[in-house]
Amino acid sequence: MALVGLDDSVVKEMYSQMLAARVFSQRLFNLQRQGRAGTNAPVDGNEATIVGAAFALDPERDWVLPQYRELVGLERFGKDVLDRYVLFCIGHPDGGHIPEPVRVWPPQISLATQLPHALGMAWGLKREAEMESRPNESCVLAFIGDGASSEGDFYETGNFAAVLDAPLVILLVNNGWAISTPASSQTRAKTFSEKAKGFGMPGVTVDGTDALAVFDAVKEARTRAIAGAGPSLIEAITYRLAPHTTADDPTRYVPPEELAAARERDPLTVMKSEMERRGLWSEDWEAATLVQADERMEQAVLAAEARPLDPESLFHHVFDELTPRLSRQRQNFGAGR
Amino acid sequence: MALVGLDDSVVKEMYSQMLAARVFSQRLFNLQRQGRAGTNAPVDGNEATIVGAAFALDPERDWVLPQYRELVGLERFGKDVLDRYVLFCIGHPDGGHIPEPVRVWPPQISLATQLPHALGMAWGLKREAEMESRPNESCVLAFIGDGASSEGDFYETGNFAAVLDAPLVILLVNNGWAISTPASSQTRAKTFSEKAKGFGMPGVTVDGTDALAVFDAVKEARTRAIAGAGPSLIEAITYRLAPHTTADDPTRYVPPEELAAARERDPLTVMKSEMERRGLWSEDWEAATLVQADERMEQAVLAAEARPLDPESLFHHVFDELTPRLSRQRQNFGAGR
Amino acid sequence: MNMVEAINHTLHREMTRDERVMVFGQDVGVNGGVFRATEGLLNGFGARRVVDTPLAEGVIAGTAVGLAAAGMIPVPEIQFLGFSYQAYHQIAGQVARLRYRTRSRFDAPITIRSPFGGGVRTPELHSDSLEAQYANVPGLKIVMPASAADAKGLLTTAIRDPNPVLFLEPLRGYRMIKDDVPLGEHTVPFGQARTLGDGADVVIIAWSFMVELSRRAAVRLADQGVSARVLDLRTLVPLDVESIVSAVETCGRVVVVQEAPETSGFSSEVIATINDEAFYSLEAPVVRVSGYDAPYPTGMLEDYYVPDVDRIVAGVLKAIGEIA
Amino acid sequence: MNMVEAINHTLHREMTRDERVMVFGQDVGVNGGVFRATEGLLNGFGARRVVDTPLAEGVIAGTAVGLAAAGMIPVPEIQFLGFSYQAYHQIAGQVARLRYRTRSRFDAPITIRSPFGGGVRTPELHSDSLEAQYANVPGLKIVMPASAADAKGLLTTAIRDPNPVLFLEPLRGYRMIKDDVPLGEHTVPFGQARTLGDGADVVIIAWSFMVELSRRAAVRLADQGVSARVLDLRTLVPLDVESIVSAVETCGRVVVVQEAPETSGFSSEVIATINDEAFYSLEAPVVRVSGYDAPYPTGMLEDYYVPDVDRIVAGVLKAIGEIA
Ligand SMILES: Cc1ncc(C[n+]2csc(CCOP(=O)(O)OP(=O)(O)O)c2C)c(N)n1
Ligand SMILES: Cc1ncc(C[n+]2csc(CCOP(=O)(O)OP(=O)(O)O)c2C)c(N)n1
Ligand SMILES: [Mg+2]
Ligand SMILES: [Mg+2]
Repeated sequence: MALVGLDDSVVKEMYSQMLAARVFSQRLFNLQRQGRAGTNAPVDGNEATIVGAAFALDPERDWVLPQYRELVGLERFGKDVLDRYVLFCIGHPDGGHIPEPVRVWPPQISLATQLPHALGMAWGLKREAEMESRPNESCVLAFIGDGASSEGDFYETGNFAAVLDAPLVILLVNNGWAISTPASSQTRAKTFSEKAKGFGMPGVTVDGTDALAVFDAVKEARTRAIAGAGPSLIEAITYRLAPHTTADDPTRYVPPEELAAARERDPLTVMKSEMERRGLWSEDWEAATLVQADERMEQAVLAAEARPLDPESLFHHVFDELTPRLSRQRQNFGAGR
Repeated sequence: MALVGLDDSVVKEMYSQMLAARVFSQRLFNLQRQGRAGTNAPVDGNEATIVGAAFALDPERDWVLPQYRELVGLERFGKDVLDRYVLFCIGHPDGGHIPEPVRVWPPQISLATQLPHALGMAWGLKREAEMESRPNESCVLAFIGDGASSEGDFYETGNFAAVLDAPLVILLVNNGWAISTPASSQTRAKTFSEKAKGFGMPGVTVDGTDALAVFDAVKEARTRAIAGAGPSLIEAITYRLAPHTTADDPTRYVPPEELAAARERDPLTVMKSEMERRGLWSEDWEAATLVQADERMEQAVLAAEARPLDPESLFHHVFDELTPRLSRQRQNFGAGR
Repeated sequence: MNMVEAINHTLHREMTRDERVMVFGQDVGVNGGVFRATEGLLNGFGARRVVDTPLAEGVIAGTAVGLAAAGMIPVPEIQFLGFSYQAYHQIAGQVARLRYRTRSRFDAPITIRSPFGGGVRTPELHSDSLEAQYANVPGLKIVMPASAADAKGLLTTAIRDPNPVLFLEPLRGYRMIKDDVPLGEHTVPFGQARTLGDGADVVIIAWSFMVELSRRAAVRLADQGVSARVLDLRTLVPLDVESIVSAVETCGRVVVVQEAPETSGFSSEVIATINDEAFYSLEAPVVRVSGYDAPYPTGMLEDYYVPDVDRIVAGVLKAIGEIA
Repeated sequence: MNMVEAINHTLHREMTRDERVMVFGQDVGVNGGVFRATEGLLNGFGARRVVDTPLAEGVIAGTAVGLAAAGMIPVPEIQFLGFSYQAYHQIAGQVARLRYRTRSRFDAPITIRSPFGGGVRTPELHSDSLEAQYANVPGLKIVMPASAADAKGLLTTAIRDPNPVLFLEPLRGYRMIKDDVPLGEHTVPFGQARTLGDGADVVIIAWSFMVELSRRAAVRLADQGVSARVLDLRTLVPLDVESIVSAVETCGRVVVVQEAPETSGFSSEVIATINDEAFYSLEAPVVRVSGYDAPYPTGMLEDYYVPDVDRIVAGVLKAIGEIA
């Protein structure tokens, strides 16, 4: 456990958001089982990494580009993140719309494609500051999985980001698996953070089950980014404690001993120890926090399910205005039904 | 200059092929100026790297996948390499066909795409040996430029090659430039060979103006590859002594001092010193070698220019047999002219 | 047998037949593929022929080129067709050209398998029908079976073909499409469409899962007194122009159904081909029933997006002049 | 002014007008672009707005998405359209969908410029006409000017458009196409085709450099007593259906010319559109004049491959029934 001078109140808040993330995620998993949500990817095991990172950022200045597992842990960036993510999971198109001023992008399904976007944003923020003749105070953090790091987009981005000295933090969540492919079959690099050497940027590996360790690493990378000293790569080692998604059956490939061992390092347990060490934890408090999270989620689900759906919205958002062909298609829409 | 126990005869042969490569390349450059050849990319500066590598390989067992600058230096793999390359430069479709049994691929224009191909071949050769229950004795060497190394294909290949323990040697020719982009704008990695760390394979940087240094490095990588110990990345540092291609005007961007300094390390001069040190060099011998190369090229050009062209071959080689649509197109071919 | 079983069965057979056949891609080994299309192959043929690759489509497709040149028969899987975008430079630029650029020094017996298509509430880029984005690429054959038996017959042909084949499998059909699959040797030649029914009022031209919907539409239309036949193209490249022409000559009225967005979809090529070869047999404009010119939508909207039996029936009624 | 000058001039103007406009790509800075399209921009606007990138098309296109989301107006260059293959996952999968997937939270005022097309003896993948490989991708506008004045007018519109535009520049036209370019403010709206001539026997529909060849064919045909008009589509998406319909109504006979391979090229969409909207005005099948279904060939064969004036003339004669 890293020794950082974080206030008790912050640690408590972090833990409660980690607990909440687990609750949200499990609720979504169950919703899928009930046929009320589509395929979704549980967060179990990554809570410390996501929440630790979120707390190291400034939600009013920084941006987060998730892969797809992180939205339940980004409550700190605004209530809309979860509300929209629930919409996303039930297949509502508004799930892609995280409204202003929340600085979080919707989930990205096409792996690693968010990295060039994150770099573009980082570049754009820096450029905006230049245009306004002020120092840049924002960075962009992008999540990426161990599996997704094999995509060209990861490498192309890392390389270009360093060349641009872009205020970018790449947070690579190594949860040991990419569906059924273990990290050991994904690369022979000693660590995933070694890949930073090929970009010419700092790379560190941290214990991703330890929120405070992640907090420290992201804080440092953020400082560097904003100072104009360029991007960083952080590898957070976690373990996927749940199936890849609701559609997956990990008993086909995950060695049970390995999973059992990983459960010992459940990030919630790790953080609970820290809470206890600080004398912050009590059974009642935890129970209340869980109930709160449950209620929060209940509301999000009910709101999502009650949200009206406009089938014609199919045609909107392709362009800012309908082309004549889209107009014609919209006109004929529903003609056959 | 590396101290390797190469026979004088081999060193002499290497030097004469380096001289020849320069001659071939300059002839092609001039042919373009005369309107007898299309855009082509001179070799000047890379001779030591190409010839050094070629001599470290076994032309009857190993394969070479070039980028596009290397064909003039691969005479050791067979006469067809140059003959077909001349066809390639004059735009004859047969330029893409390097016949059996020559183990060299035609130039690749789409940068870095040859690396996955090289990996596939390396994988296939290994698999073939397995199928025949014999040890693998072949490796594949792929050339790639400093610029092309920024493409996703480079990284995806390096990463997968290491995972497969494939008998692959990636020879990255860092000639300082990618058209007008200096290597320093291409990456912030300390060296290009650092990128090997992200793959988990050995990476070395050698003086690419020193044929014997390149020979040593490739020999070692080949031994490793064939022993089943996996791929390697070799960065050879050279300097582009000529324009990028016949279509380029480097005076717009190359600092003249830099070019002048690089000329001091012309690989031909470096090798000539080694020849002299060994007492192998004489003015007559060099003059005769140059004349020979010139004649060799003259023949290649005349043969290429005399080679018949079958316009209908446009339709062949799309598939092994014409589809009905291609048949129809071929039938109508020439109808309008 | 359902379609995914037919595919699995065929892969087993072809790997048994020829030890040069190799299957590789994401999760094809231990996991047997996310849809179990490659189930049992790892056990049956070992980790040297059935390989779980890193997560990088470009190098999956690209190594196929080199493997082919080295004499192997690569059958890579792209987990979802939408992620073939990451390999587009290798598929369209290299796989499709290996033979051409080397003037047949190298054969390219590559079969790229990939599921696609809607109806199963997947996240973005899992459902997109991208056949038209490959159809203009010379050098690729495009195969899109609509029945389990055809999946076997066409996949067998694909793997044995010395040319590159994009073999596209309808996600929705994997378990829903079930029919009799011959257990022994069974090949279906490329470029021969399949006719369902002998209706003569109108021909509905379709491929992949849209054939199933068109068949259902034809049943419903029969109740309404309209006799429709369905022409299942089976392969888009090569295209069975003769069967198209003869169906147009017989019926005079044509509907083309595709899941993909309308503009520049493969339907347009079918219409252009009819224009070229059977223009004077047309009694009315060909009717297109397509997805809309919008990206494939999220789950709650997909039923509004993908053509369904209602829309096909409406298209047919329009083609025969019963509705405007 | 020739076309590349018109483009350069427009980039200067738009960068002056709005400091959010950024130009980046391979060799666009010091070198001014391999065809000098970006000449002088680095000097004029500095290294923060005109950026030589590493050699990686995927991240060039991909950063445009993020720059747009951050409020910039990215105008990336892909050095040759054939290398947009390396960026296809970003262009087709991301650039085209930014607005859709975020439900318009982010505008995508991205203009991707890229030269393409044959006639100048380039090596492989430098000459390929790939517009049809983008036309089925919803969310992209596709702009293909045929004159220098249009290059200016359309590029200005593209840069100011809050939607992604693929702006394709004919290599062969860069210096060969010369016409009067208005020096002041000049925009050309998307979706409005341009008619050349008022011939009424036949309409030749074309885009980009094929317009120039079609114009020459029309001149030659006039000598033979055939009065042809040329319809320059200018933008494929959005498509000017009205102008197509009205030309078909006037002429009754149609030839569509494209450089790309025939199968599933954009011509097919033009024909399908005519089928949809003007079927009864057709007096004969539309004639396609296209490249062949083979990869773009090497230099010595390209004149046999790319449509030329002879082939267009032959196509017209076929359309009007003068040859089989
Ligand atoms: C480009 C692309 N290829 C394949 C997939 C299918 N896919 C979805 S998740 C996944 C594994 C991702 O693993 P990792 O990046 O480690 O993230 P994790 O799921 O472990 O968080 C795969 C292969 C995809 N979504 N995108
Ligand atoms: C995928 C791709 N992008 C862009 C180009 C255009 N191009 C041709 S050569 C070149 C520079 C290559 O530099 P490098 O790899 O260092 O090789 P060098 O020419 O220096 O030998 C570029 C950008 C290309 N051929 N392929
Ligand atoms: Mg993972
Ligand atoms: Mg270079």
